[in-house]
Amino acid sequence: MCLAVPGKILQINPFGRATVDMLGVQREVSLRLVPTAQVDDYVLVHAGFGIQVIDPAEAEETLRLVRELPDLFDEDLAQAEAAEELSMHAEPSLDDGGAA
Amino acid sequence: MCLAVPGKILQINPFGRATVDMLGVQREVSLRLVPTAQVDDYVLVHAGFGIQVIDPAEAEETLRLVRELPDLFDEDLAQAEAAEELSMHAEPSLDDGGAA
Amino acid sequence: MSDIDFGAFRDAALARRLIDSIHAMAGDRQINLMEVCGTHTVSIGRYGFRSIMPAGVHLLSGPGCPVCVTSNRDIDHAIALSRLDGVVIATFGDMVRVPGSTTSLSRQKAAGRDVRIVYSPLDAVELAQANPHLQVIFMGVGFETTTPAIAATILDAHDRGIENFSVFCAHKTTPPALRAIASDPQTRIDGFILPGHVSTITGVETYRFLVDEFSTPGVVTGFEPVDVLEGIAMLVRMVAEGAPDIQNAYRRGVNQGGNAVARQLVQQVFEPVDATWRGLGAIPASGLRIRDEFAHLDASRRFDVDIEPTREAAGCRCGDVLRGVITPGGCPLFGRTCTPEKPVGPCMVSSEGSCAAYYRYREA
Amino acid sequence: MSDIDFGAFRDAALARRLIDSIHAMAGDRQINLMEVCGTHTVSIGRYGFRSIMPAGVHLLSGPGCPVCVTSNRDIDHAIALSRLDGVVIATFGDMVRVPGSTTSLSRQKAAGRDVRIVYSPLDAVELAQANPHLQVIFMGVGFETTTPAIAATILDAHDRGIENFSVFCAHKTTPPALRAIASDPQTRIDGFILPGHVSTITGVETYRFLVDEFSTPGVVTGFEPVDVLEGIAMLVRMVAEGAPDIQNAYRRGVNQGGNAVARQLVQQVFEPVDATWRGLGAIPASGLRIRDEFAHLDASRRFDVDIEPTREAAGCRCGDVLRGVITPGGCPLFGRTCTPEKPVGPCMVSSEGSCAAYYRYREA
Amino acid sequence: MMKRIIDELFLDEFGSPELLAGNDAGVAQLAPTGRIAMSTDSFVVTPQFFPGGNIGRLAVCGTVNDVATSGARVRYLSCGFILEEGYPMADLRAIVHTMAQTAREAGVAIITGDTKVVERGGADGVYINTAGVGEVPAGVELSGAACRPGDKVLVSGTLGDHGIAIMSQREGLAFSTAIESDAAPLNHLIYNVLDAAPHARCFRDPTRGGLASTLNEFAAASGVDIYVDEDSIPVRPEVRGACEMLGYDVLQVANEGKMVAVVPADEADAALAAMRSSRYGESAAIIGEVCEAASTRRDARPTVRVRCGWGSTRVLDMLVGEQLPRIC
Amino acid sequence: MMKRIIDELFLDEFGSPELLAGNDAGVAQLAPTGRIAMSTDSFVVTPQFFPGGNIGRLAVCGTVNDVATSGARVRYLSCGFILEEGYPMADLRAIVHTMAQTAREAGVAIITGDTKVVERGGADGVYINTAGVGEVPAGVELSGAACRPGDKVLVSGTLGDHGIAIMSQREGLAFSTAIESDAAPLNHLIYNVLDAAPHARCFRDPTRGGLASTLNEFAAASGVDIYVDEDSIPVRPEVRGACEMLGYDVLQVANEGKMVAVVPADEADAALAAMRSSRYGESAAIIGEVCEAASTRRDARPTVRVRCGWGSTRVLDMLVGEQLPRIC
Ligand code: SF4
Ligand code: SF4
Ligand SMILES: [Mg+2]
Ligand SMILES: [Mg+2]
Ligand SMILES: [Mg+2]
Ligand SMILES: [Mg+2]
Ligand SMILES: [Mg+2]
Ligand SMILES: [Mg+2]
Ligand SMILES: [Mg+2]
Ligand SMILES: [Mg+2]
Ligand SMILES: [Mg+2]
Ligand SMILES: [Mg+2]
Repeated sequence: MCLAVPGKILQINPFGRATVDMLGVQREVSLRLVPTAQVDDYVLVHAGFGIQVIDPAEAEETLRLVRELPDLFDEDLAQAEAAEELSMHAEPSLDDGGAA
Repeated sequence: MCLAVPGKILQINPFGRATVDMLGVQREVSLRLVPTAQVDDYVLVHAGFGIQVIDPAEAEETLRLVRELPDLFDEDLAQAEAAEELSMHAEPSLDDGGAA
Repeated sequence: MSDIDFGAFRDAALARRLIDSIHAMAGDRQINLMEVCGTHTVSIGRYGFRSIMPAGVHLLSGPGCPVCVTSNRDIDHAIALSRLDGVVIATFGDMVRVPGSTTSLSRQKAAGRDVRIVYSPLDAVELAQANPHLQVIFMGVGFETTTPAIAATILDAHDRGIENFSVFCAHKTTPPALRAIASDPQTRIDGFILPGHVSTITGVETYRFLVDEFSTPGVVTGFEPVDVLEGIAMLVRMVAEGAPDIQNAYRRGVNQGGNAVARQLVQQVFEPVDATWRGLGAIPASGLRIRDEFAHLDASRRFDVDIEPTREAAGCRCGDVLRGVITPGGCPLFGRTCTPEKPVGPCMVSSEGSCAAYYRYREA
Repeated sequence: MSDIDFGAFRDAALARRLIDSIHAMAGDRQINLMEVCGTHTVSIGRYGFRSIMPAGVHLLSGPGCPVCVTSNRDIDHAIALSRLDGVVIATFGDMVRVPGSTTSLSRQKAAGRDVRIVYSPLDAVELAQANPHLQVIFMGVGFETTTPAIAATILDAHDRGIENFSVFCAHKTTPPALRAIASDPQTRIDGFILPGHVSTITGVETYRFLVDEFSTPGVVTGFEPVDVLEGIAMLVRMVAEGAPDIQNAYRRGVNQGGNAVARQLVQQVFEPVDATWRGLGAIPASGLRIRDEFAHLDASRRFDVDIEPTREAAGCRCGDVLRGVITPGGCPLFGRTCTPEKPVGPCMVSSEGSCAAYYRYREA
Repeated sequence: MMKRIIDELFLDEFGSPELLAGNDAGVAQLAPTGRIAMSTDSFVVTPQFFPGGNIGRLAVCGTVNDVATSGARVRYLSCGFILEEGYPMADLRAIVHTMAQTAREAGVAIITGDTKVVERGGADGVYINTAGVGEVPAGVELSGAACRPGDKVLVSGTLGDHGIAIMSQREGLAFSTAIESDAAPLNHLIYNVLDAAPHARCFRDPTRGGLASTLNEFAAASGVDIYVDEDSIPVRPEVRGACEMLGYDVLQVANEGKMVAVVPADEADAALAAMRSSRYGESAAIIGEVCEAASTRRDARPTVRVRCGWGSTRVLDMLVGEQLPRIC
Repeated sequence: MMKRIIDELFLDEFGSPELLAGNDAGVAQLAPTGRIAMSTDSFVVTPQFFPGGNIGRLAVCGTVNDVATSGARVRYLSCGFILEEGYPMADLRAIVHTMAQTAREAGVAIITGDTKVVERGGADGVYINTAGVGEVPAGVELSGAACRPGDKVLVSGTLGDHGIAIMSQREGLAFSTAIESDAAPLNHLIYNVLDAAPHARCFRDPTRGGLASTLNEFAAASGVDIYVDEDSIPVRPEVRGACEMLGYDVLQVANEGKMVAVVPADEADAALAAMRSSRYGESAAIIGEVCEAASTRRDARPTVRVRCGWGSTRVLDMLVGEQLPRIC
């Protein structure tokens, strides 16, 4: 449920609306749910409404945590694994019809 | 104005209507204006209404009068005339724009 | 009841006898005959009779195309009705193409209005019954032949209490128009080919005034080749003999006294009213109005609409054509800016219209 | 304000680090994780994550597709509204294809009803303003993410006095459904992937009861590959460590406290009501109803319609799928009589529906 | 799903190897004359089913006949459907079945196709476009511009049947009659006439606008006048009756299974015999002739005239706009 | 009258001698290879004008591209218009002008045509059908059934441009973007690839249903699996953005100026270079390969899979029904 995409506020319009750019796509969006949003802020846009101002520091922090994970990955091994997964996938273990 | 075609009454229907054959075309027609019309009568049909029962004797009488006219007609002469009429027609005498 | 030999009325040999007799009787005389009825105009065109008349016999077309004589005001009124939400205009075929002041019903249809063509007013009533959420307005045009059918339809809708049907009435009566033409100083008509099916209703004596007041003969006749030619022959004979009379060449379809049942219905539903004819102007008591008793079936009283200001087509000489003052070729627009593809005036629209018939059969 | 590097959340190298870490932590454990949100279901399918999980980590789909959990009764009600003359139903894309008891909005559309797809409820209001002669009914479905937008729209229409707009409300709230699943004896969920955008509104603490009452961990996360994988990694770690908690892997889009402005608007316009969920049955206080103050904007009160008798699709096990009791492949109809081309149940309709996602990504 | 069912229906019914190959274009064999003839028409008739046929038969016959007028051996058709959402599948099946049957009758293969479904109200049920190709035999050079004074005009049968059959189904006009649409593939009739009258000038199917339009097109293209004798034109009595009732000129009414041919005078009898011995040509007739354009006329455009039995003539014009019933 | 004005417009704009001859079929010259390719499509797009083109450009490109996928030299088009009464003549003029321009660009001639005007509400403005023919050079045998394990899959440029450009104009979704439809005639691009990769297996334009449908068609026809690498598929950022906003899979979005080609591995680089040096092929890429069908799978139907950068795979299915925006 609830597809929302980040959009950058290009300009604030009358009636609490704003023009927002979502990866090159512009649309008018209501800021009624994010009254403090400013031009150049990124907001999460859902069904024509901004629902949250995105926090760039938190974004960076999340990425930093992931980047600090050890890199266990071996390219060749991974491909072999993927191929194996694939044939496993042909008879998936969940296919018994029950999850529990 | 007032296209009407002869139609033969095939059957009388409820509500003062009749099924009429007009040269092979059938349609339901109102007899409200010709209440005395009977099956097998020919009626003049206009806009879905019979407007007159056609009198066969009068039809025959009209034809008889015409048939008794002298036959002045000569086939070859007539064709020559027709051709002549045609070229006259190219510059019709009424083309002056006034009838009187 | 024996079958009638209708085919004989198209018999070429009989037609030729009549043509010869017309030539013989006409000699070099200049004779202007006017066919009053648009259906005669079409017949004469389709049978090519103008091409085979004696040089002096001219067949002129009169005010007998109901589409042609309908005033711009009436067309604009119907168009205004068509613009109402939920309204369907039902009418006869040619009516939809006639231009009013600025548009036509068919252009309204192209713009999304609901305009339908019916063969009979009865079909319009059926349309109303099949579509109870729509208001069906039948636009009635036509002369004495048609008005009894409309009267019967109105009575029928009244008796059955049909609530979503009404009639917009633009009907006219023939004799006042004939009188206007006969008395017009600009026209010189030597004889009238009188309308067959109008006479079916009115009877023949209605036209007696042409002889009595204008010393002009008239022949009621039908629409088959033999009928039309016999009517012409009888007129030419009367002109040649100087013995004007009102005669009936269409006895199989026209009783001397007409159809009294039909006239009684018209009487019951309609009352005379002054009417405006395109080309002829206002003629007293030449139109019909639905009586008050049936006012609820009168679309012009039931629906209040704004009608656009009336504008006549600049340069169109339909009026002169309808009065026989000019033939269509005398109109400077004929065949140039005015063609059946893009008619300027109504006479170019209806296939019965003089201008259209002349254009079609290249007779201008 | 500096630009955010959204692209990094799709970075393959980062994703691989997370996948490796999941494998390392999961070992041979059997772990059932349920993604509650349909958008997570779609992401997991599109990124092919099931193909690359450790053999024991099972990703199950929960009741988070609003289209899927809408009851037949509500769909039938919307269909009945669509049959009213002059009514337009506006709704989100997938909603139109969901079958009710006997038909769907899209089949109604094919039969001539006016059903339109909009991106935003604001577009539905604009539609109403552009078509004053039509009644526009917006069918609202969705969870906490969507309801504030609907609330704002209703307030807006109310303030502006728009008379031809109303909302048919089939909205639901997430926590009661989560509780129903967590307490269902037939399901065994080891951790919940919690809905990112619902949490944007509700905040994170709403889910604390999962830990407190069921000792089940949950992670709120976003929808990019790195987001989803990080959520899974955090859950696997908590399962492996036996330390359940509610954590937030989507801090850039979800404040701990959620969006209070949005919740206040919902509060103002809606009140809780018992609601029927497809598959889960009636759940107390799990739906929203428009408050009496705005009754004139509530289509279910404004239009009185006959709703057809409710009939459930025979054999459809959507309910069990939504509760995680079976995966779609466990439904005997899956891929046989039930396909996205001809869906039997709603889970096959929406691209977020578990059955559709499994079919599409061939994961049954 | 609808789309897949429809695709399967087409494969089932049309079943040409070219179509079954399932590529975006059908690849097929033509006699390598190096000259092809190609024609297209869209069919939008309402109602889609009418006495004597349905829109599918029209769609095949119309294009087969148009291609055949060039003298080409008609080989392949393409077929594009535009369907209104909600159109009954049973009706579509019937239409497609008729198309397949008619294509077999004509000896042509439908080798490529397309289907679009538009929203309710975006079409009136179903519209069908067909395009056709055939190879033109060496030496065959037919053209409406090739008519010469002295040539004879033939028509392959009774006029007006199709137009009146359709009209009888129209709301607001309803009448009943035994008249059926004449829709028929006439390519073999043309081949036969070409064998018998190798110097034939041109063929044309008098569809919309009827004989009147076809002859006016010939007259204009060739710069000639054309005369037809009204009494020689075959017309069914019921068609005549319907035309009288509605105020139509039968010479302007549409046909879908008739061919007009212009041939040199000395091949006219052979052409007539070839028509009469062809299927769909039993009532063929010689109806007129080509004349020098009457250059003395003020209005110099080439003209078609009808001669009536009593010696008069009238001009026969093209149909302008739609034929509307004339009542009053 | 409308009809005559339209006829004149077509003659003016299209102006091929075959059309100007005014007969019911256009007669034209083909290289006498004896093999022709034929295809047809109807175009019913709403709106008729959109960023980057109009329905007329689609109508020419669509059929040119379909015919060209057979390897045929595309020569001739037919063109059938269905117009809604009251459609603005200025719009029609613009569309017809675009068609003429596009046909010139593609090097094809429109040699026969048809126009039908339907009642108001009988069409959504204008629908256009085109059918096309071309001659297939000797030895060229392309087919979607010819893909072999090891073959490479190429696409001629960025995906999704057309579908998103259209979507941006739809009522109820209105958004704005710089994306334009990619509609383009690709016949010369195909000729170039065929010159460079003479053993090319097949071409197909990924129109409705996008790359997903095209590859699934190839897989099914050839009985093979196909793998594509998600990261190698060219997609404009704005198109990606619009797809995220609307919940679309860009691989299912329609294109009107892109070509998918399958070629033997050893000709793949040459084919890529040929695409890149062609007009409309600058962003071409090798995006995947053909594999043996994985017969061990329970569900044995040939399958298309997407490989993601982190090593996972997912199945890429055909689009079912219409793509609907997904919001919640
Ligand atoms: S030719 Fe046209 S403009 Fe002239 S009188 Fe006739 S209808 Fe009027
Ligand atoms: S596969 Fe179809 S029938 Fe079975 S549970 Fe899913 S939606 Fe219901
Ligand atoms: Mg109206
Ligand atoms: Mg409705
Ligand atoms: Mg054609
Ligand atoms: Mg044709
Ligand atoms: Mg033709
Ligand atoms: Mg196609
Ligand atoms: Mg095609
Ligand atoms: Mg195509
Ligand atoms: Mg294609
Ligand atoms: Mg045509």
